[in-house]
Amino acid sequence: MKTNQSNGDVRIGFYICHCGHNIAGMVDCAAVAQYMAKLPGVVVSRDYKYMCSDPGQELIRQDIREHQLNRVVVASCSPLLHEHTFRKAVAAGGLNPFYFQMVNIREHDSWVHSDRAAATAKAKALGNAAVRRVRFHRALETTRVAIQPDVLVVGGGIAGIHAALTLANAGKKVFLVEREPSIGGHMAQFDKTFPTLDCAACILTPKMSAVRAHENITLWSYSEVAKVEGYVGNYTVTVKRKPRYVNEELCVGCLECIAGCVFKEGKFPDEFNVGLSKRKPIYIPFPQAVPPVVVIDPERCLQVRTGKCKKTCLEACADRKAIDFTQKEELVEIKVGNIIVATGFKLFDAKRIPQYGYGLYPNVVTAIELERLVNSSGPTAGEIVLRDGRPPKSVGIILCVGSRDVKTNRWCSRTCCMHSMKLAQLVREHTEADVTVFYMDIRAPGKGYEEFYDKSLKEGIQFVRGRVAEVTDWALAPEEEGKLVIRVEDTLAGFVRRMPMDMIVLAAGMEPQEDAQQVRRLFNMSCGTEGWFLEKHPKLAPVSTFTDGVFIAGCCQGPKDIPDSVAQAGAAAAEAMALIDKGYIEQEPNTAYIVEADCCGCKSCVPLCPYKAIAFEEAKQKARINEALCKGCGTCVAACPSGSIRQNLFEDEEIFSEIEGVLAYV
Amino acid sequence: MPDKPKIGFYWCASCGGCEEAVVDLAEDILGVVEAVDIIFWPVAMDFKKKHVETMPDKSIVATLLNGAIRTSEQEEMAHLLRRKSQYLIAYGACAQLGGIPGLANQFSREQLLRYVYEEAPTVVNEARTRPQTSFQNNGHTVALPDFRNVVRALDQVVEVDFYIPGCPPTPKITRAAIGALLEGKLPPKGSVLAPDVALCEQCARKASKPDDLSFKEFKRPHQVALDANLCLLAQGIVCMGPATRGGCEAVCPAGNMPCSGCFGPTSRVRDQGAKILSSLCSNIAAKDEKESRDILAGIPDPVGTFYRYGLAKSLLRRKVNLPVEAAQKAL
Amino acid sequence: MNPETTKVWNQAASRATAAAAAHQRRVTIDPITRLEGHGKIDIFLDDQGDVERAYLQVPELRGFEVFSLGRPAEEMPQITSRICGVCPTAHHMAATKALDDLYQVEPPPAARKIRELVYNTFVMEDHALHVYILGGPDFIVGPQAPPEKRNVVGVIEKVGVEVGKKVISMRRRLRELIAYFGGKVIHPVLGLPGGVSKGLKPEDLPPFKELAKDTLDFALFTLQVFHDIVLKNPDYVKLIASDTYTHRTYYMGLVDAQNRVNFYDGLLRVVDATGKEFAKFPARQYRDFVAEHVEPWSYVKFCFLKPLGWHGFEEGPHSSVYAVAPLARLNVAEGMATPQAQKACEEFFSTLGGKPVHHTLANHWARVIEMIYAAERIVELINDPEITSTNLRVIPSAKPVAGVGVVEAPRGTLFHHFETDAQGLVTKANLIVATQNNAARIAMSVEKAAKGLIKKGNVTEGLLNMVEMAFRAYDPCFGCATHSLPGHLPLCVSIYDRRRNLLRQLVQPASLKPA
Amino acid sequence: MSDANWQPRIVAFFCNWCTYTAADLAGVSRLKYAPNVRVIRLMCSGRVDPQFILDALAKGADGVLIGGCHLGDCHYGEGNYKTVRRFQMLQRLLRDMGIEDQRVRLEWISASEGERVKTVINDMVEQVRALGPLNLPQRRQDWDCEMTHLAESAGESAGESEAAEPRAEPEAAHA
Repeated sequence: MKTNQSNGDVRIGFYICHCGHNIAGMVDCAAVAQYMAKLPGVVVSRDYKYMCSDPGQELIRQDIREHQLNRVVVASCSPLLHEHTFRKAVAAGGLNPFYFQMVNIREHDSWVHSDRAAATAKAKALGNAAVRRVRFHRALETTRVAIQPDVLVVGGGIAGIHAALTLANAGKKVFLVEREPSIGGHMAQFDKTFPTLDCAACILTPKMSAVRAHENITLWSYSEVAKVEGYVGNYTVTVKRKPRYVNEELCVGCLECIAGCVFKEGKFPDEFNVGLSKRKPIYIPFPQAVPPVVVIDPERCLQVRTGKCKKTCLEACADRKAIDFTQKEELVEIKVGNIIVATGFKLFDAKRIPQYGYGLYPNVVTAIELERLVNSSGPTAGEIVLRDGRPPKSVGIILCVGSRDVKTNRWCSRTCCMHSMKLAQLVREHTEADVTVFYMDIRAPGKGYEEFYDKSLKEGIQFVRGRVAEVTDWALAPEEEGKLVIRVEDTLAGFVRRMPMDMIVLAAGMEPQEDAQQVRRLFNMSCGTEGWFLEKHPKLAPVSTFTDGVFIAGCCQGPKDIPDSVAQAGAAAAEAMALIDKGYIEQEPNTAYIVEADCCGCKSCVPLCPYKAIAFEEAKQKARINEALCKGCGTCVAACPSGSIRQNLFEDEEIFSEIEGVLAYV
Repeated sequence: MPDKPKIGFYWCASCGGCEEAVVDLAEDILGVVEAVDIIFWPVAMDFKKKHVETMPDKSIVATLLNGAIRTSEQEEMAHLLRRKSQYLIAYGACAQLGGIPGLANQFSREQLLRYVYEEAPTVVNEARTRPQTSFQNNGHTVALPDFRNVVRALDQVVEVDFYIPGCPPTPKITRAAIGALLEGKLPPKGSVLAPDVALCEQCARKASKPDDLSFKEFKRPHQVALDANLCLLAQGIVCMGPATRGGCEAVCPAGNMPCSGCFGPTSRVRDQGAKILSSLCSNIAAKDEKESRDILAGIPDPVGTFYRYGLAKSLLRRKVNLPVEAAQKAL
Repeated sequence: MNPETTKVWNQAASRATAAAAAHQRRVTIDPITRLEGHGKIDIFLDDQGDVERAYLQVPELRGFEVFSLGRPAEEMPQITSRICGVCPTAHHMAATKALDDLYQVEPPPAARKIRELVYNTFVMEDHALHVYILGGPDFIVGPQAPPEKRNVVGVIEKVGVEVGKKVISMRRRLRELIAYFGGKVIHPVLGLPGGVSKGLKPEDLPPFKELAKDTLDFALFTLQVFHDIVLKNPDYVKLIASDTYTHRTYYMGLVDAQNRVNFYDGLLRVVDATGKEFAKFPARQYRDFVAEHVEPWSYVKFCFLKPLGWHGFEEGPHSSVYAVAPLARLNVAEGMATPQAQKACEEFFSTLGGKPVHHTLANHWARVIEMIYAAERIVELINDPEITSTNLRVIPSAKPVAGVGVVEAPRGTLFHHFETDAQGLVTKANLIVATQNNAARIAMSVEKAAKGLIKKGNVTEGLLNMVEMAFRAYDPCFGCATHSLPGHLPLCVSIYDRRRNLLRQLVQPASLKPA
Repeated sequence: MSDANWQPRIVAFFCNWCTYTAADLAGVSRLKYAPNVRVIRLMCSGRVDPQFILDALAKGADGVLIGGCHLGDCHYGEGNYKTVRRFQMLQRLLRDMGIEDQRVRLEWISASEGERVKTVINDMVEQVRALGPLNLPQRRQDWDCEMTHLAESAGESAGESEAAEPRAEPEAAHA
């Protein structure tokens, strides 16, 4: 199966990179270079400290000129990292960049082995394979595809909001899709934010209304992404818009319909107040909701459920006629070039740790519940009270509930320490209660955070170091009567303590969203085992994913606080803009193609293509691949029974020669 | 006929079908017979091995050899004829690919001998007598040749210049090949002298093949009434056509039976069986692993189905864990 | 000769060369094999220089019974046809019938008739080849004629160019009919358990009717030729009856319900040397009657009658050796199923002194009679209105266990026996083929010829012709006989003296060079 | 190579998006695993032509590992479904040809499962080590030594039959 490309005078330059000590530490680079020098076709074989450095690249350029190299192989790190760098260098040397092959001897060799001889042998084998393979390489051209400038932002939390605004302000059209009736996310539920203690609403609300007001932003709340097709620069997204039975354009948010509802009192747990208050079937999520319009809960509304209701809401709405029971779910299709996923997190369910008594003892509450209690627009208008209405005299806050715990979640949720200290201070503000914080380690790494910790100490908040064993109402001493007792080993004092409390607050950690897996599939992203969306590179590409044109921001990527989420959102927006403003993307020329003379027209390949790139031409009675649609997976190539489909960059003879190569060195 | 090009025919382990194929061609190669000097055709004329040995090397223009290689003597002749011929041409599936006898590469020689001479239902052989390479009986010594552990295609024994495929090759491609030979219009060395496009192109049923054959089940020819016009794959019948070199004009589908692959793969394929496997499996409808496994159970004998003719020339060549036994000992 | 004649003469000659080539390979004397392998006869002389022992040997294994294991049974007709490319149709048909038995299905009438049509066509074509090109020359040209004349060329000289033309075109047209149904004539694919894969379109019928008519004329013409040249020559008749070519053995063959010859189906009948019925059994019971004996000096297995046990290469009352093929078929049958053949058959026995005929060379005559029968069957079948029916298959439903199929190949009875698992994958295979049934008798003929002709160490070229005639009469297909062996038995005769030194080696001079 | 210092040689075909990236992650995380595996990068496990697997075994691999995205996660939608179906059949074929199941493995390893790369490779290397060398090139020589003396007697190099291996076969022109 020889082909012309393999013939002719092949002059290969081989370069092995020390990567400082990273490779040279485990692989005898000099020995590899000597071995490669003896292989047929190799004209130059060098080892060098840092091939990716300018002098390293210059070395390649020189050799191409001086030794008339027509093939280049570099053994260094992963091609996913530096293939482009070296292709550029090869091009700069006057060669077609695809006469280049990269060998991964760092991630796949020096970093993962501890036997220097074996690692060196492996490097030789991989190098041998690349040298054999590169003979068959051919000159290829990258193709450019125009980018659709609009952007889709998924998730209307602070991250999504910030990303949307950043892009919109830069003049990009943005679609912001939020599943809940209002944007705002978790931040909207907060009373104040650490460490500055400025009011969450005061800083968030303006951004929310800015979103609504912005000419470049199309806001679709109460909507979900149903389908994503296409590829970077050209995604086709189907958005499902759930019926809210209220016409957003006509509703002015006067809320009279709520008063008019046949339900005289709120009857159903209010999501925004995490069930601490009740709402009616027609309601507004919270006063500053954006869009500021009511929504009808289809599960609760008599009319929607049974069709039998006096529909007093309609009278209340009167001639505004905003309420519309005929609304149906609709699917809207949009075309965007980039997607920013900011779908956030969900709180750990404290019930999963029964010994803390959440759901069993009414006065055991979660941090977010306390957050609503202290909030002036909350269910108690800002009064911190026990279930029986008395103000608490003692409050215990338990940290790491569902974090740093092998039994639940291993990770640190990063915000609970600061969040709890903030709550502690707020409790002190609003009540005379003593506050005790039960912690394992106080983590206050952010700017002004440590100072905030000091402040908490100064304000007389007690800190007990130790993981709480249990919360019980079983009084052993008179002073414990009618109280909740925390049993904890004080690891500083070194003995087990029983501490009676009126109210206990559980700082529940963060978890990936329930549907993180579905969302990941939807956008073709990867997930860590724990379910946080995976960034392309933990350091160098923290907001990119393995799918070009899809970026991540906020807590969907992992627990973080508001400033970090906002920073990521900005970064994601910038990444998207970089692509948009370039105007096109270069496609790797790894497309498959059919040699017409060879094809027998058996059609075996036609149904295999996920992109419908293969068509059967009735006229010629042969199959043809539309290379513009081909994404280069190579499935059809492997499946062609007569070997008549080939693939650029992954030709059969290239892979066969690699196989030969990796086995050639024993 | 001194100035005419010298041509030779020889056979090894084959069924005689290739010889018959040449016979069926007799009238057509009449011109050939007159244009060349057939210096040997053992089945037809007498010639002594000595004669061949005394010929100058490469003095025979071309030797067409059919049959697989299983005995020392066949190897010996292959080497001799290789030396004496400018072109050595593997004629027919057995010489090109090992052919159906190559299926024996799934079994050891001992298995063969034991079954044939001891276990076969009709054998009466309490003494467990076995044919011996050298047998002596009150002073008479009679010898039989040793036969090899492995069935080989011709090019696994000697270098081959060209291949004429088929079981047997059709008159048309034989004629074309001999024509090309005489007119000196030969393709590059190592070529198979037949079209390099898979069979579907020549199949009368091609038009009836659907764009999407997602297999929901595989059927065996005896299990269904076969539609004489519809693509056999579309009927769930395993047809080797897509993975098989064209040239026979799809005679088996014309007989309303599937192609079994005797022309071997195209030049772009190294392992015919692997390729048809890849193509068939890729086109299975079921997503569920259990389901697809059940569908594949409809092909009960992958080796015999995908490597009917090509086992000896496949990438694996022979069942890998078979022993290599020494020649049968003399009694 | 005029140019026209010369041309046809050349054509015929070259065609014959090729044809003979394919067929004769199994009997041609091939000096290449002087060293090892191939078929050879080793003759050992005693102190007086008389023959002490002659060994007929065949080499090497292909192992069809073994590498059929694990294969789907329905592939057997395709796979086993590769046992022999000269009579693939016989193996294809035997295996197909074994599948009917395996799946307990009876093919629809049309399918059965198509099989019979194809099969008789094959027998006709194969017999014609032997009569005119392989065996025939011995008589038509004459055994005393120089070897280079004893071939189709000589035949044509004797009977004229027209015959050459006839033989050529008949053979081609008959093979075209097989190809019509089988996809290809060499290794056809029509056979399926419970039917055939392809039917006969009414519009395609006329040329075949034409063919059938011509075939019968040709068969009758052949009988005429045989009459004129052989039977009118008392020397030939004496030769046929001579003791050198006579063995008193058992005979086996297929017969129909009326004990008449049938190639495709029926019961197996065995008669003893006196012509008395020894056994009559269905194919499924073949194991009770047929057994194989192994000799250390040949790869071929020698069949004998199981109830009698192996008594060595014995003829006469103690023999357990039986013969198959045309002569045997006529011996076991009480007649022919078609009028013209029946007539010829009666003449055959009356001329040769009644049943059973033990003269090996009578096979040639019997073969001609079978040609007539085959031709008459072809005419009957092609004119049967049902032959164009489209009801060609019965889809098997029974659980496969074991199946045995038998047909009468041109060279004799052919057994295919397969056992399978519930999936229909072969777990055991056994194949007993025509020439294997004859193997013992052939070996005897060879030794007898040798002993009869070699006296006092005096070996002549004539010996070879005679030995070769003994061979040719059986029309042995060692391609088949050696289904576990390679497809040919060229012959090389080596004579050793009592000190086991090679006295001389006899080689058939080239007899079939293109003109 | 004598059995004494024999080391299993495994050829791996990893898809670019999941398993190859996971192997990179294993590297970045400095996980240590057996050095017996040589990775060949393909865009998708769907590109793994069964010929590659047979060829690797034929050329001396003691095992072959195919790594792809989990079902449902294929970067190209369904490439890995094609892979698993081919694999099911190929495994039966290999069994019939005397090659143990453990020598050819198909594993789904997502980009984040660097740890899994380590465990799978270590596990497979041990399994193959337990099975011992496959070393088909050597077995071939053993098979063919029964005829080498003929090549010599015919005054030819044994390499000649090698030269006739299909990889030396040039593109055939149409007849």
